[in-house]
Amino acid sequence: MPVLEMKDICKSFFGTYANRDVCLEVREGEIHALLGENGAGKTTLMNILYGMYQKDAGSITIDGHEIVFKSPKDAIARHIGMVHQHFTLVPTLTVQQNITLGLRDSGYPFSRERARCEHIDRLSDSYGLKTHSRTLVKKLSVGEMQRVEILKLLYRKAKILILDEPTAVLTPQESDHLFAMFKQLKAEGCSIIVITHHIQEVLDHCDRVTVLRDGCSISTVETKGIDAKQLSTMMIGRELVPVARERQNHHMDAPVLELVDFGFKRNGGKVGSVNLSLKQSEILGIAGVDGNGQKELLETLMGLRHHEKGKVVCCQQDISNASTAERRLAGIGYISDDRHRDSLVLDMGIAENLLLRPAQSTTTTQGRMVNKQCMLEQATRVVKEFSIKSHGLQEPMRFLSGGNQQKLVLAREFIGSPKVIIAFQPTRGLDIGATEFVHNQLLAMRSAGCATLLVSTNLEEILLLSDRIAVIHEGSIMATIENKAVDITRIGLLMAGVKTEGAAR
Amino acid sequence: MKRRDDEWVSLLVVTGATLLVAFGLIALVGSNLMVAASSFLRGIFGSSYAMSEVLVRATPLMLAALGVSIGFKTGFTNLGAEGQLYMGAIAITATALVFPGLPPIVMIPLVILVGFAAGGAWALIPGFLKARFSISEVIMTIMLNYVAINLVGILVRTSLKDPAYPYPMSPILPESANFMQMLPPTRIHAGLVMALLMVIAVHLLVFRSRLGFEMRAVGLNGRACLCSGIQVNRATILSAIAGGGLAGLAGVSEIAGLHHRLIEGISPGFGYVAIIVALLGKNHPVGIVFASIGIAALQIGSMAMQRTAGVPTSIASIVMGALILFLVIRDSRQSIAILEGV
Amino acid sequence: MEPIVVVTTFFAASIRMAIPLALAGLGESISEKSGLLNIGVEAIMLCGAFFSFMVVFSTGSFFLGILAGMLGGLSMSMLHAFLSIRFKANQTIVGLAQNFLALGLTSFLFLMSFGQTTTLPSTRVLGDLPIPLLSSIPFIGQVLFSQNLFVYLTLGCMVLAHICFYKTDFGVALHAVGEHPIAADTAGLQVHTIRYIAALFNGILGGLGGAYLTIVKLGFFQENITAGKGYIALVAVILGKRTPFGILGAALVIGGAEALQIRLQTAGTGIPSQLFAMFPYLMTIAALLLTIGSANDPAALGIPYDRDKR
Amino acid sequence: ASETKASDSMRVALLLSGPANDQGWNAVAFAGLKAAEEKYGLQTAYSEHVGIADGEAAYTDYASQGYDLVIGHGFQFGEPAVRVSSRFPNTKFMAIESNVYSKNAASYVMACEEAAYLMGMLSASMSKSGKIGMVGGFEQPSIVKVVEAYKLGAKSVNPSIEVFEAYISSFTDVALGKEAAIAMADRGADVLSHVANQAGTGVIKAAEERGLLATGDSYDQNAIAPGTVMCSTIYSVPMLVLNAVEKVQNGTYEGGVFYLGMQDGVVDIAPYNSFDGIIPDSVKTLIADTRESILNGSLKIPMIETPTRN
Ligand SMILES: Nc1ncnc2c1ncn2[C@@H]1O[C@H](COP(=O)(O)OP(=O)(O)OP(=O)(O)O)[C@@H](O)[C@H]1O
Ligand SMILES: Nc1ncnc2c1ncn2[C@@H]1O[C@H](COP(=O)(O)OP(=O)(O)OP(=O)(O)O)[C@@H](O)[C@H]1O
Ligand SMILES: [Mg+2]
Ligand SMILES: [Mg+2]
Repeated sequence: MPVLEMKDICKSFFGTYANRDVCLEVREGEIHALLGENGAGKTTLMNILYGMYQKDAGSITIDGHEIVFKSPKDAIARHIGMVHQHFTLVPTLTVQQNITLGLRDSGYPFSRERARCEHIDRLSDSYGLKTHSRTLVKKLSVGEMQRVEILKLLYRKAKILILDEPTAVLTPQESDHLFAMFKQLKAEGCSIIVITHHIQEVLDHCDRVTVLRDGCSISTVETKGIDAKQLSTMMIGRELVPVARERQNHHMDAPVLELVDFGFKRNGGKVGSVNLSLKQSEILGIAGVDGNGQKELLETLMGLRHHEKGKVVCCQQDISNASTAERRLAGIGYISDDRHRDSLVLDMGIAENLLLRPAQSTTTTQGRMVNKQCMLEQATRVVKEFSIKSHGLQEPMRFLSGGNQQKLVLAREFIGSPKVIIAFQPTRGLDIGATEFVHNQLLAMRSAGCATLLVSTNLEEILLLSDRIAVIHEGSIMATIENKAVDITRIGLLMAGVKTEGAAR
Repeated sequence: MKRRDDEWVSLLVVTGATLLVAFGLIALVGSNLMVAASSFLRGIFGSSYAMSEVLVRATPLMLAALGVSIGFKTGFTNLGAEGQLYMGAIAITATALVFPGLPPIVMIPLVILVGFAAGGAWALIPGFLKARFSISEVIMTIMLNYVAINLVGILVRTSLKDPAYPYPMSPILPESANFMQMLPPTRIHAGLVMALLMVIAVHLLVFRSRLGFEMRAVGLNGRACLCSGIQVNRATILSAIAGGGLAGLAGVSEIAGLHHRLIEGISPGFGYVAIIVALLGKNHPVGIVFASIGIAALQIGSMAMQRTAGVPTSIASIVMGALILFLVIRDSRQSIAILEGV
Repeated sequence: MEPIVVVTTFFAASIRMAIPLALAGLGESISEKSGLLNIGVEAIMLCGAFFSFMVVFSTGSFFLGILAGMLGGLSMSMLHAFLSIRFKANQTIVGLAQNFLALGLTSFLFLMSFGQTTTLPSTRVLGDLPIPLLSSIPFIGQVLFSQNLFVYLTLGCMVLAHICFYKTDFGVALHAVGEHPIAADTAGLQVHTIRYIAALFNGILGGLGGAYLTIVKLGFFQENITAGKGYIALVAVILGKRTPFGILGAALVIGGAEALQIRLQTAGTGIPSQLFAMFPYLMTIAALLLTIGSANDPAALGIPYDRDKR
Repeated sequence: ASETKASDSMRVALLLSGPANDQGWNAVAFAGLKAAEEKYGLQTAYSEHVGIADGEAAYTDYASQGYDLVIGHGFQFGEPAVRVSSRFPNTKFMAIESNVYSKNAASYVMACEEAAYLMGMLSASMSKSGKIGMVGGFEQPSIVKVVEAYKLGAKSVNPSIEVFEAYISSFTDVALGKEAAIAMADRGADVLSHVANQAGTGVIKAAEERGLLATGDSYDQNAIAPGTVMCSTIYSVPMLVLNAVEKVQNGTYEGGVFYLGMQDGVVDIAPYNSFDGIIPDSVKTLIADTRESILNGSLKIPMIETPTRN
């Protein structure tokens, strides 16, 4: 008997269906994958199960009893737990406070910090989820936050665990570790629902998979006896064309971007330091486990954090102490890893979001006024070129899917034909179709002569796109290697901080 | 179409509810309902003078509310329009008294400029402190209101005092600093024209100009602007200055158009009511025109009601509070659903 | 006059001035911690002041009066919470509108009850309640332990609030709801319920602050008796960074500035009185400048929580 | 525009800057209007809370409704009266305590200083500590002249008397008024006086609470604290209104600044009430004699309108 059965679930927002007659059945002790394009309705379905959204129609049965959840509180009481894609942790509370938030254990209403911390430590030991229960969540890396989210479920004794794109922020090793832990939970009788865009993960680790498309459930299949091709066809209705990186030969000698002894402050006060140089038509990939200073490095490079020491030269121009605007004007484009926070004004439309760049670099401004005509023409062009799906140029970005939002960010950064693109996790959270598009665009820019600094925790992506690969660990570059016949184990070791012989520059 | 109908239905419901409150209270004090209602309407529409008074009162409200709205767009919560208005009033007084001989053609632009600058400078203080040191502008602006009001008190007793009289007020300003009376005997003056021009200017600034775009973007997502190379602090500070300047113009307009001298208490809380006007007008210049006229009419009408029907002003205060609450309820998305459900 | 007496009376005066600010400020800080920004503290205090006076006037019972003050404050804070939560209204507009509403309502009801009169309806005031032994400690005894019930009540509330904020699950929940309501919701907290509870405290404490004015300090009610103290309480909240003792400190600074300016004025100087009137505000600005770089507004302050909207 | 009086009774309107029940300046005017209405069969109307911005509109509205006499109670109503007066030649305008006039608009100034002088004498005579206090509202001529005359009166009795003075920059902040009085009491003042309207009530309450003596202002304020208020100044607005009404009726109302004092029955002091037996006869005689000299013109109390800080 399935532990969970969702039948004919319907949910619409403002008249359009997010879920239409979706069915999902999860058995006890299985890892069940949920697959689908951006906007297919995966998150919506899980939010309904977790009591965040109220379904319009359909029924949910758990252990044979039909249930109605008014809020997550009810779901938690029935031992359901969910880790959202955008973590739901309070940054200004400690790990322990976040994990025990809303619980009433012994001693209520007083917080029994010590007992709770001990309990958390026991849990984290037995599942290999290393944390410090007394640190503030805002000091944690993304990976650590995810561990806290999972501990939150375990602390609450969840029997059905839902994870929305948990691997999007993890390195392959971390992902493997995560799935290993799922297997342990599975053995203890838990059921796990995982949303993911990585088909390989589904095939490697999951027992069954349900595919959603356009709000409808296409089918549920066993992962044994199905291959990646079949799955992606089920998901996007076509076959995926693998991205190919051709060799580029016109590398100029003079570097376009050069970081000399470039220092940046990391969280916790440690100072990282790197030397890097980028040539025209080159993609330099920086691989590394999340939280090794990538974010700080890039934000300092963009002038968003205090410049510590060293020099940044872009096209023979020293921009070490330049403002963000000046750096952008010098020809640097920036794709942040958090598009909602750093890249988009969600309440503005497509057209206006394209204006989000230094005033001097826009072509749609005449004098001090914005040329509306020009602005709309530009937006129309971009929407067409990047095939952005929307309900009009003025539709707030909020209502676009993540994939389409990301396309717009790319489009904007590419408009001014930048000399350098800094791309930080450019495909995080995107479905395979959108990912394919982004990769193609980055390669197109490369062909056009643009130098790209690609920072990603996704090693596959790095290997696929980069001409050279640098590995970052604890704020410094361990080694830089040409991307020909690279030794994956060596990169793995470098990422873990183990230096090996033969590191070439 | 249905949507439009709902708007009207809900507006009717709001009007009805407000009237119910008003009539209930008036009946409680034992005033005659018909007299009260007719005097309210007469106070607003009764004569061309009455109607002009509504516009006279709407003028400073409009200017100050425009100022407040610019701040709100950038996320600068400017509760200091009252103080900025008084700074504008001080500025025009001082300027006109220092250069009494200037011809109007020089004087008028000068006092407008100086008034704008004074209001802007007063708002620059919290604007700068917010942008540079992230000090709460909410408190800062409230505190600066008190400071400005007391500053007026000091000035009209010292350097700007009329030496001919013992009263705490400035001398009458030279004629050249007076705004034109447009339709005598009504008190409508050129300040109204200035306010309407400012509506257009603010509309252009906020919705057409590059700077206005930056201001709105900063208000909606400052972090994204920072990452995009938009000068966030510049936008914040400029919006503070522009907003304060507009409130300063409200002070200029009151002095140059009505009082012709600086005296304490020229603003019966215009700066605070302006916040409500801005919010009711949805921070949109055109919305503000209607909201300021509406609120002015409400105030003028209830004062007339007090004069004729003896209805206490406290009822006007209650009705104003209630009306705003009803409007707020109406505006919330859910309430439309509720009204539909009923 | 002996210096020690000057200092004692000054501190006693500062405390008297600080009590209503501290009580109302504490209430507002609870509300703000939960994410509800209520600019209408003035309204809460005014209703507290009015209803407590009316009940003491007609029943003579301070107990009932204090209760009525709390209920008066509650009526305003719960209205604000209801409109902010149920209707997701703009919290600033609601607060400002309530200030108009309460000013009108209390003046109106006062007029209805007593008419236009030149005889001031007044009551006894709650007397001082020196604490045995403690009150005989030199200086401290005079300043702290020879006061009225409300002073002890305020101190008690501060201690309780401190414990509640930093030692209990409710404090953590309050913080979570104001900082990240989605996180609180997914963790199983009832965001709206907690906000209503916060508004409840805001009303009770603000109502007490108002009641202090009428039934402890003055013994009568008059139109607009709070005269802007609600706005100053908002200042104390920010200055005190929403911590109970911070707010108490801020209230003492503001109250102390007020007490000081009056004392300086009676000492007879040639300075214009408006400069003295400005003094407390200038002090506040100065104090605010000292908080440079430590803005700590709850992230969700003033933003309605809507599950369906991400 | 208005026609000539159709009805038999005269119509008089009054503009007040604050609430009619402020226990002071406005209350006394309102009471005066009501008394005049009863006595002379007038038809009356009044407006509260008329700010400077609204004065002109209020005058205009009453005038266009055909009121015969429109009175603005406060100096700030002078200018608007003059400005409106030319448009309504058939209406008479009046501003109290102002100094401007036109053909049909007059300023009536009450010689409040005469009563205040007597209050100063009484306070100084009754003070045991040699220190008395005076709390003013705003620093403006109508208030300053009272404070200054009070000081002169006190000094005439006891040249070495110490008079504490403070302007609290508010007519409404009762709590601040009380605090100012307490500050003075803390410095040893044992008689407390005020010219602060509503806020002055706080002064009287402070005196009552401390077991000190007080004097009232504007009307007999003994009822506020019967065991505390020895005597009060009286500004008799009915007399003022009568004076004007009579002139309007017999067609002699004209522009100008008119000073009305004790001799005209407009200014006086209240009875001692329960203090009749407490105030020594010598003091009573002294005050009665001084009052007599003011009445017969042999003593002229100077009108000092800017503060002379000692
Ligand atoms: N809060 C919401 N308000 C309105 N519409 C929503 C909301 N959430 C989801 N939708 C709608 O539901 C559809 C499905 O969204 P959902 O988040 O479930 O997609 P998803 O499958 O999780 O996509 P992704 O892979 O990008 O996470 C969207 O296209 C959108 O139209
Ligand atoms: N407030 C909203 N109103 C309407 N639709 C929304 C809203 N928020 C999200 N959506 C819809 O939900 C869908 C998924 O949104 P979501 O933000 O989860 O995208 P995503 O692909 O998961 O991107 P990300 O990786 O940034 O989360 C989108 O198609 C979007 O249209
Ligand atoms: Mg999703
Ligand atoms: Mg997604």
